[in-house]
Formats: sequence, structure tokens, C-alpha cells
Amino acid sequence: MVKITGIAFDPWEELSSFQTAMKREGEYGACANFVGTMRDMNEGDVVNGMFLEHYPGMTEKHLEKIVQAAKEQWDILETLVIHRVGELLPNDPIVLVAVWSAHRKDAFEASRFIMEDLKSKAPFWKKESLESTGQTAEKNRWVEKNTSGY
Amino acid sequence: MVKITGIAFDPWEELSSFQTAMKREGEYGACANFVGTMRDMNEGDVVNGMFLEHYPGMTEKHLEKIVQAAKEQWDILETLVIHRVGELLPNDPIVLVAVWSAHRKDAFEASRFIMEDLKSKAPFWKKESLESTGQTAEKNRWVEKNTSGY
Amino acid sequence: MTQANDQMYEEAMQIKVLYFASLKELFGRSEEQLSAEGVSTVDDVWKLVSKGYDVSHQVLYSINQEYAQADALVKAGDEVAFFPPVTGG
Amino acid sequence: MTQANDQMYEEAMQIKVLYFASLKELFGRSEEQLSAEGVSTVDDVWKLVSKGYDVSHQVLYSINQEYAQADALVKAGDEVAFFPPVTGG
Repeated sequence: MVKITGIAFDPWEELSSFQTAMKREGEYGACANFVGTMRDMNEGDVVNGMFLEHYPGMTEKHLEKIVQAAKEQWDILETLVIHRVGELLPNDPIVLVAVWSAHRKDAFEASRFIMEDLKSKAPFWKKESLESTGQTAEKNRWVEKNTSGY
Repeated sequence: MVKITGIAFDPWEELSSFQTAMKREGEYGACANFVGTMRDMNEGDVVNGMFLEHYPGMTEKHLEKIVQAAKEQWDILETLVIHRVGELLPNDPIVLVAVWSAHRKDAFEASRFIMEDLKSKAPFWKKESLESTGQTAEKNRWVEKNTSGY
Repeated sequence: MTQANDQMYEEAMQIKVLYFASLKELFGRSEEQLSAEGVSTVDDVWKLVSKGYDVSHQVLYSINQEYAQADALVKAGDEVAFFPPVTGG
Repeated sequence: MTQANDQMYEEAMQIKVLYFASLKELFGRSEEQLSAEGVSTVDDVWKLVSKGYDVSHQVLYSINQEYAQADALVKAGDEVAFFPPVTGG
């Protein structure tokens, strides 16, 4: 399942309810998941908030395509991808990627693959609101590029 | 934190309460975690239950040592390792390994490293109770060896 | 207008163009219906819309919500988008 | 017993020995206090305790709750354990 949400989400509650709803009791031996959370510092600046823009339509299509590519490469039972958009505050969860499989290798590798593809290709853009300093008022800054996770 | 428990645990509740208690709001940008769950099939046989034996004392020491080794190799803020022992039923969570870090590479790699070391070296042993067939009554079988996750 | 006249002029192609993030701010618009003449590739469209603007960073192209190379062809009715490197997750 | 006599006989070494999983079942015990004579390495201890048993699988050794190689030395008061390959997680 792929979800884009403008409302704050609790990754642990989402994992718990999705896992119950998927009805795979006894089938999955492994769940690997990743939660990305907003930090209050970036490149040495204090960050007060963030606006997450996306390309409605293309975002969902692209995420579905990533998940499909993972399913072709690994033995996967279920996947859950949630991504937040809109106005965020520090400590807000931004993204959740979870993969359930019979054996751990598939879950570990597929969850990281989905996450890296999402970071490098899914059409989202972050704009940070930086803390004002003595000289300058609060200013906004587009994050220029994601770094590789490998 | 390393915990060995004889009582069933809910990994999502454990993650939620540990994350709140660790008081790292705004610091962590990444949490990668793995949950291993008991399946109802193994090597073609239906499994009704499992007994998880461990070496009290050495188990905790060994897990602490793995976590320490991970902390020396990656930039880690917090770790949580929980392992179940005693009598288990299918769909019971067996193990949880979670790593919090500022950036995702550290969390991804350290969580997998801890999990693989745990599977290959931490002193736990599984004995399965297999479903009886027409000819044979229910029997118990020690799992002989864990396979590599790489 | 006669059929003969139609064939003498290249008709303007109607396409929808979207801009995101810093490009949206630079251009002061998020979406426009473009009546484009003499364009065949998505890069032709980009040159047309970005003329006179100083775009310093890398720009990515998509056609109908799929990533496209610069030389990908656009046709009437397509949805074309231009945006900076993505920074989600 | 005189001091001279003490030095003439190698004293029996007291060690605690633990068995786990299938080894515990094979030996019918999980723990014993061993009064071992003529042993110096953990492998010497293993040969002593496993004599007469048919152990078909690999056996791992630990001394004082740390993994030990076969030629690691044991001393009085040590906790030695023998177990099959681990299967947790």
C-alpha cells in the first residue's frame, strides 16, 4: 500500500494496524522497516519547520512503480509506504517504508532499495524554515539535493 | 537497551515507548528496525509451537557486545534489542532490533549488522513442535543451523 | 479557413506544463496551458518556457507523469513538468 | 597431607560445566561441577565429558560466557559451556 498524507502519522500505529489488516499470520518471518523523521538541525542551521511539496499523481505512480520493481527482485509478501506532505514540524515522521517477507534477506534488501529509490527519484521537495539569527530574520531554503544512502 | 523476555511482546508498542523515553526529539532522522516473527511452516513441515532456549548471562553479554561493536562502526544515537525466550506460538514476535541515527545509512547498516551477528552468534536455540501426521505423532525437532542473511 | 490553408501552417500544439518547488517560485506560476509552435522534444518546450530566466540548478523533465530524457517527443495534450532534483524521504 | 605430597600429585581442578539444547538432552544434564584431572584446554574438558557419547554435530565452546577456541586454557573456578550451533532470532 502507498499513502501520501497531509496529516501527521504515527509509524508504529500504522505498522500495527496494517500488519493486523493484512492477515498474513504465520506466513511472515521478517519485517524490515525504516522511518525517516524531521530533525531540528540541517547543515549547521536550526530548522523550525518544513514544507514538503510533491507532484500529485506522479508521486503515487512512481512509488507504486518502485514497489513493483522490488517485488520483481525479492520474495515479498506485503509492503507499506507512507509519505507526509505539507507543513511539518521537527520530530514529525516524514516517511515509512516497511516490507514483510518469509525470510529476512528479502525484507532487509527490499526496504532499503525502496527507500533509496524514493529518496533519489520520487517527486517530493523540501523547503526548510530556518531559525532567525541576530542579523537575519527567519528565512526559507529549498533543500538542494538528497545525499546517497549507500 | 538489551532485553530478554519470557513473555510475548508487541514490537510496535516497544518501539513507540522506547522512542518516547529516549528523549532524542529532533536529533534522529532515521530509525531502521527489524522484527523476526515465528512462522507456522519450516522446511515443509507445519509447526505448532516452539521452545526457545538460551544461555542466561552469556546471551545478554553477547548482545551488549554486538551493540557496542555497531556503535564503534557507525554513528548511532540509540539501539533497542529485544529477544523472546521460552514457549512461543506461531505469529509471536521472536526478535526486535532497532537503531536510531541522524542519517539513514548508519541505521540501515547497523540494524542489519546487529541482526546478522545475533543470528550467527548469540546463544539461543530453537526447538520446534511439528504437527502430527497420519503415521507419526507430534514430534519435537531442534533447528540445526541458521542460514546466512547475506 | 480552408483545408488548404490548414496544411500550410504548422498548427500550435496545446500542452499542459507544470512547475514545482524552486522553479515554480522562479517562474511565478505552477501550471500553464501552452500553445507551442515549432516544438518537438521536451527540451524544446523547456527552452521555450525558460527563455529569459536564470536557472542555475539541474532541471528534471517528465511527460505524462513519467521521467523523460531531453530528447523525448511531446505531442498535443501531453502533461509536461519541470522540476529541480527531488529531496523527499 | 604435607607440602611435599601436594607437589607430587596434580590436584583435580574444580570447574562448572554447562550443556545446552540437544547436548543437554544427549547428556541428560544441564550443569555439573567437574573435578577434572589432567586437563588444560577446553577441548580436554570436552573429550572428558563426551567420552562414550555419539555427538554428530558441531560443538561450540565457551569459557566464562565468552566463545573459546579448542586450545583455550581452563583454570579452576571457570564456567565452561558446550552447545550446538546457535539458532536464535
